Amino acid sequence: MDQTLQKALDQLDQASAAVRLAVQNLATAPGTEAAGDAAHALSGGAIDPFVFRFAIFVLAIFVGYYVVWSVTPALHTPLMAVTNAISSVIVVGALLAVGISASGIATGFGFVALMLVSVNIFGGFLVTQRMLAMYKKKDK
Amino acid sequence: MDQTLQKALDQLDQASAAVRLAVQNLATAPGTEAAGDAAHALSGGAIDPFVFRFAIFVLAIFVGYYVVWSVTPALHTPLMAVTNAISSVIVVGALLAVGISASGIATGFGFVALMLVSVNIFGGFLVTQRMLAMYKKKDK
Amino acid sequence: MNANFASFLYLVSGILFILALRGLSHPTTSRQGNLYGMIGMGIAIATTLALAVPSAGGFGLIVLGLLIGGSVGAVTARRIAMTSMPQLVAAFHSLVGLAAVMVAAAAIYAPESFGIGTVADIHAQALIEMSLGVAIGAITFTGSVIAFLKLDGRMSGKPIMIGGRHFINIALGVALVVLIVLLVTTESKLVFWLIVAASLVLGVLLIIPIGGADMPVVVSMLNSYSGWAAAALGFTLGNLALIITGALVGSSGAILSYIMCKGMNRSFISVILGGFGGETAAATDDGIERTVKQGSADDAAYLMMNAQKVIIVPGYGMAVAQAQHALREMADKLKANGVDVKYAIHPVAGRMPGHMNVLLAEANVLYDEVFELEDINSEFAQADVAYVIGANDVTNPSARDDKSSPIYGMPILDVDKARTCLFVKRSLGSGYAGIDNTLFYKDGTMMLLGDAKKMTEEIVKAMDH
Amino acid sequence: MNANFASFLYLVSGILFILALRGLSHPTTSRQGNLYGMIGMGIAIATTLALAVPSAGGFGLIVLGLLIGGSVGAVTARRIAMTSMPQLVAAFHSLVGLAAVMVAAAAIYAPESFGIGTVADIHAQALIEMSLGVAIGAITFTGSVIAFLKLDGRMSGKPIMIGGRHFINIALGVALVVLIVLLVTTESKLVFWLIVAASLVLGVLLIIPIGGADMPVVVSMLNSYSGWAAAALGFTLGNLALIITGALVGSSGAILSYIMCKGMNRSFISVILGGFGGETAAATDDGIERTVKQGSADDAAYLMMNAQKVIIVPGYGMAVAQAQHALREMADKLKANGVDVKYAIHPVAGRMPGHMNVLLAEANVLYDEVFELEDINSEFAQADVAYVIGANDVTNPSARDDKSSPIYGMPILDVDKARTCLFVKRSLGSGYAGIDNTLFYKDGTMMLLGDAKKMTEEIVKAMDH
Ligand SMILES: NC(=O)c1ccc[n+]([C@@H]2O[C@H](COP(=O)([O-])OP(=O)(O)OC[C@H]3O[C@@H](n4cnc5c(N)ncnc54)[C@H](OP(=O)(O)O)[C@@H]3O)[C@@H](O)[C@H]2O)c1
Ligand SMILES: NC(=O)c1ccc[n+]([C@@H]2O[C@H](COP(=O)([O-])OP(=O)(O)OC[C@H]3O[C@@H](n4cnc5c(N)ncnc54)[C@H](OP(=O)(O)O)[C@@H]3O)[C@@H](O)[C@H]2O)c1
Repeated sequence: MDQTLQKALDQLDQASAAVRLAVQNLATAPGTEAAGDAAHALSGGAIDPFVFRFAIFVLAIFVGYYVVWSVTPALHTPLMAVTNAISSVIVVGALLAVGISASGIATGFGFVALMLVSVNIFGGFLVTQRMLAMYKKKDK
Repeated sequence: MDQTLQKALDQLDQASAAVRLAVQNLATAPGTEAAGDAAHALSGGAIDPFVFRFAIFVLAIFVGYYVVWSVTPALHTPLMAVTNAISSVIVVGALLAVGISASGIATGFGFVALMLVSVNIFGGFLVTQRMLAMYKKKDK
Repeated sequence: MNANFASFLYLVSGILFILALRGLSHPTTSRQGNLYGMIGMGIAIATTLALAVPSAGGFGLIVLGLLIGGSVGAVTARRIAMTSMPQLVAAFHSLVGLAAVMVAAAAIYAPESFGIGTVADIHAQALIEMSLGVAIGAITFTGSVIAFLKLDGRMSGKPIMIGGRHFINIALGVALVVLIVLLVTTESKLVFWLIVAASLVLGVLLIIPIGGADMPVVVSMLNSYSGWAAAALGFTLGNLALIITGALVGSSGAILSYIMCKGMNRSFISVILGGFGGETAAATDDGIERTVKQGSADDAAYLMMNAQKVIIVPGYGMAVAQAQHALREMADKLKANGVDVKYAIHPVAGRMPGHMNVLLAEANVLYDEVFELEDINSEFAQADVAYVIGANDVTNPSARDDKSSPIYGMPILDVDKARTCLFVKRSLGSGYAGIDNTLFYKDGTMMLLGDAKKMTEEIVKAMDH
Repeated sequence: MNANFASFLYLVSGILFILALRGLSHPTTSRQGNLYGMIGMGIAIATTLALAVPSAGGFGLIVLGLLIGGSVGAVTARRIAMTSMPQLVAAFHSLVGLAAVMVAAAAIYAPESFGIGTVADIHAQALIEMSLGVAIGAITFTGSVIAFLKLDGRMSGKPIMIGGRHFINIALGVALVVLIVLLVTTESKLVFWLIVAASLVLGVLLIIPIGGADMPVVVSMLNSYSGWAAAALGFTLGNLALIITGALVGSSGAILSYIMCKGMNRSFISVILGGFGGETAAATDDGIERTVKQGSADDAAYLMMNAQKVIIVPGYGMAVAQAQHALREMADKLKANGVDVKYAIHPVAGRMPGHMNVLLAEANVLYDEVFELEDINSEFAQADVAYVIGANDVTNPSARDDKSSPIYGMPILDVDKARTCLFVKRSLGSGYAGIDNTLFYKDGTMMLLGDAKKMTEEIVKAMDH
C-alpha cells in the first residue's frame, strides 16, 4: 500500500537476515567446542521456533483428543457448530492482509477472507448459543 | 574440568550475548515501523522462547489432567510409581553437570544427583513392571 | 504491542477455545463454554489489531468486512431451521476453506505483511506450510460445497461415480506434490494458482462419489480438514492461536467421523471410497408373504394412555416432518396422565451426531429425560410401549441377529423388547441403509403409517377424547 | 547433534511419557505403557549425551553413577514387599527432590555447562526459574523423608504440633521470596544455600503436623511438587522433556490427592493443616450396652460354602496381615464349590489409592473379578455373605446415615445390605478415622476376631472338613 513502508520492511528483513546468518555462522564456526554448542542449544537460544510450534501442535492434538471425547453425545451438533466458529480464528491472517498489506491485490484477498470468516464467527457462535439455550433441565 | 574449555565457553557466550543484544537493539530501534515490528513478531523471529515453553507447559498440564483422569483406579498405585520414575528425567541436568561441567564442585553435585536419580529410574520402572505383571485377566 | 505479549495473548485465546470445547462436556456448562469461545475470538482479533496497527483506510475496510460478514452470519444464525443444521455446518466449512485460500493468496502477494520474507524471496519453510494450508483449504472449500448441495437436496444424493476416479485422484495428488516443490523453488504465482485449481478439482472429485446419506461423515471429515488447514497457516504466521485451534478442530472432526462410523459399524475407508446409500433402495422382496398389523391414531392413544412406561425413539423421519413439537405435546399429555416417559437416542439417529438432541431441546424437552443408547437400552424390557417415530435402521434387529445383514454389528435400540412397538412412518420402505426392517412384521409391532407430525398430532387429539 | 533435532527428540521423549500414563487406562495396555516410559527415558538420556558429548572422564563418571544408582534401584524394586509401596514411593520422591537441588547447585557453580550464562553473570530469568525449582525440590526432599519415616513406622504417626507453626511457615515463606530476589540481584552462592536451607526446614515443618494416616495424601501432594520442581528446572534448561514431564507429574499428583480427599470426604486444606488421625482413637463409649455376635472359623466356612454369592471387601488390615494369598486360596475353594465370588474395592481402602488392587493382583486374583465401589455397590443386596477383611471405615454406615459423624458424606460400601456380614479384625477397635463402627453390633453381623491372615487360613482349613 505504501512504497516507503515496503522499502523499510525490505531493509529490515535483509538486515535481520544478515544478523541471523552471522549468529548461525558463529554457532557452527569450526573450533567451537561441542560443549559450547550444547550449552547454546540447551539454553534454547539456537532452537528454531518451528520445533516449539511443532511441540505445541502435537500437545494441542492430545488436548483436542481428550477434550472432544469428553463432550457429551447430546451436544455433538453444537460441538460441530462451535468448532466451526473457532476455526475462523484464521481471521488473524485476513486482518493482517487488510490492515497493513503493502499490495492492493493482497488487500483485496484479505478483504474477501475477512468477510467470509466474519460470517462464520458471528454465525457459528450465535447459532451455537441458540442451540445451547434450548437445552433445559428439570426443576428450573 | 578443563581450563581452556572454560575459556572458550566464556568467550563464546560473550560473543553470542553481544550478537543477541545487537539483534534486540535492531528490533527495538526507533524509526522501525510498527508494521515491521509486527511482521517480525508474527514470523516468530523476535519471540522469546520462554513464551513457547510456557505454552508447552500449559498444554502439557491440560494433557496431564486428562491423561491421569483416564487412568483406571485399579492402577493408581502403579501410576504413582511410574510418575515417580518419569520425573527422574531431571537426569538430563545431572548428565550435563557430570559430563561437560567446567567446575569440579559442580561435577560433584551432578554426580550425586545422577546417582540419586538412577535409583529412581531403575527402581521406579522396575517396580512398576513388577506390579503390572501381576495384573491378570481370566481366559489367558 | 510487544511481540512476546501478543504471543502470550494468542496462547490465552487458544486456551479459551480449549475451555469452550471443555464446556460442552455438560449442558449446564455449555453456555459458559460458548462464551469462552467468543472471548477467545475477541482476544485474537484485538491482539492482531494492536500488534499490527492498521492504517486508517485499512481499519475502515476491516470494520466494513466485519459488518458485512457479521450481519450475514447473524441473520443466518437466527433464521436457520434446526433441521437444517447439517447443511449450515457444511456451508460454514466451505467459507473457512475459501478464507484459508484467500489468506494464503494475500500472503503470497504481500509476504512482508506476514513477516515471512519479501516478494520473490519467501522463506522456503513458510512456502511449504502455506501450500499445505492452501491445498487443504481448497479441498475443504469445494468438498463442503458439494456436501452442502447434497444435504440441502439441491443436488441428487446419488453417488456420482466417474470412471477411473481413483486414478484421477492419485494423479492430482502427485501433481499437487510436484506443484508444491515447484512453488518452493520458483515461487511463481502461477504455480500457486495451479495448486489452488488442482485442489479445488480434487475436492469435488473426492466428495462426488459419496452418497448423500454419508454426507454427515464427510462434513465432519471436512471439519477436520479445515482445522489442519488453519494449523498449517498457523505455522506460516507463527501464530499460537491458529496452531492450537487448528489441532483442536482437526481432532474434533476426526473423532466425530470415527464415532459416526462406529455407530454405523462401517469403516471410514468404505465411507470415503463412496458409492453407498444413494436413494433409498426398495425393500428386498424374498417372496415370503408377511403380515403387518396396522393401527390408527386412536389405537395408539389408547395403548399409550394405559401404559405405565413409554419410551420414545426419534429418528430421521421426525426431523424431516418437524414433528418434535407435536411429540413434546404428546409426551406432556402422557405425563399428565401419570405415564413415565423417556426418550432414547441412538448415536447415529438422524443425519448428524446429536441431531435428535437439538431438535428435542428445541421443543423444550428437558435433557434429563433424554438418554443415550447404553443408558436406556436395558429399560425397553420393562416398557409397555416403544414409540418409534421416523426411526428405522437404528431399531433394525437384523443388525443384532442376522450375520449376513450389511449393518450387522451396529448397536441398536432394543425396541422389540418392549411389550408393544408403535412405528410411525409413511410406508413400509426402508431407511438410509436400504435394508428391510423385520420388526414391521413382528407380532408386538403396530405400524402407524403417515407423516410423523400429522400422526402425532392426531394421537394427541385422540388422547383428549 | 543438531540442537533442533535434540529438542525434537526431547519432545518425542515427553510424548512417550504421555503415552506411558495413557497406557495405565487399562491393565492390558499398562505394560506397553511402562515400556514407552522406559524408551522415553532412554531417548532423553541418549539425546543429552549426544548433544553434550562428555569427556572421557565425564563419561566414566556417568557410567559409574548410573551403575551405582541403578543397581540400588533395581535391587530395591525386586525386594520390596508390595505392602510397603507407600513408603517406597515416598522414599523415591525424596530422591527426586534432592536431585533437583543438586542439579540446581551444579548450575549455579557451572552455569556455562547449562547454557544459562557465566559464573556471576547468570540470566535473571534462569535464576528465578532455578530458585523456584530448588525451593520446591528441597521442600519435596525433607517432606518426603518425614512422610517416609511416618509411613514406615520409624517415626510416630502422631501429628507433631509445634506452637505458632503457621506463623513460622509464613515467615519462612516470606524469607524465601526475599532470598530469591536477593539471589537474582547478587547471585551470591551463600544466598542460594540459604534458600536451600529455608526450604528444607519448611518441608519438615509442613509435614510434621500431619498425622501418619494422612500421609498418602501428602505423598501424592509431594509427587505433584516434584513435578513442578522438574518443570521449573526444565524452564531453566530449556528442555522440553523436563517441562512436559513436570507438568504431567504435577497434574498427576494433584489429581490423586483430590481423589483421595474426595474418597474420604475431607477437604484438602483440612488435610494440609494437619492434626488429624494420629494413633487410633479409642472407641467412643456412649454407655449403651451393645451385644456383639462372635463367630468361629468353622461358622464362617459353613456360611460361605452354603452361599450363592460372596463379596470380599479387603481393607488396610489385609495389607498389614499380608492376608492376600490366604484370601485367594479361600476364594478358590469357594469357586470350586460353585459360589460366585467377587471383590469390592473402596477408592480409599488401604493406605494408598489402588493399594488393594496391587495386593490382590500379587495374589493372582484376576482383575476382572475386582470391582470398584460404583460398579458393585448395588450387588450387596443380592449377596449372601460380605466377607470384610481388615476393612473398617470404608464400611461404616454412619458415613451414610449419621449426619453428626466426622466421616459423614464419605461414600461407603453397603456391606450391611448383604444377608450376613463377616468382619475379620483383631478387636472391636476403630480404624484410621477413629470412629466406632455401628455395624459390629448389628444383627446380621458376625465378628471373626483375630489376625486377618490366620483367620482366613483357619477358614480355608475348616472348608476342607
Ligand atoms: N446421525 C448421524 O450422525 C448419521 C450419520 C451418517 C449416517 N447416518 C445414518 O442415518 C440412519 C439414521 O437412522 P434413523 O433410524 O434415524 O433413520 P432411517 O433409518 O434413515 O429411517 C428414517 C425413516 O423415517 C421415515 N420418514 C421419512 N420421512 C418421514 C416423515 N415425514 N414422516 C414419518 N416418517 C418419515 C422413513 O420411512 P418412510 O419413507 O416409510 O416414511 C425412514 O424409514 C442410520 O442408518 C445411520 O447410519 C446417521
Ligand atoms: N487408600 C487411600 O488412599 C487412603 C488415603 C488416606 C487415608 N485413607 C484412610 O484409610 C482408611 C482405609 O479404610 P480401611 O477400611 O481400609 O481401613 P481402616 O478403616 O483403617 O481399618 C483397618 C482395620 O483393619 C484392622 N486390622 C489391622 N491390622 C489387622 C490385622 N493384622 N488383621 C486383621 N485386622 C487388622 C484394624 O482393626 P483391629 O485393630 O481391630 O484389628 C482396623 O480397624 C479410610 O479411613 C481412609 O480414609 C486411605
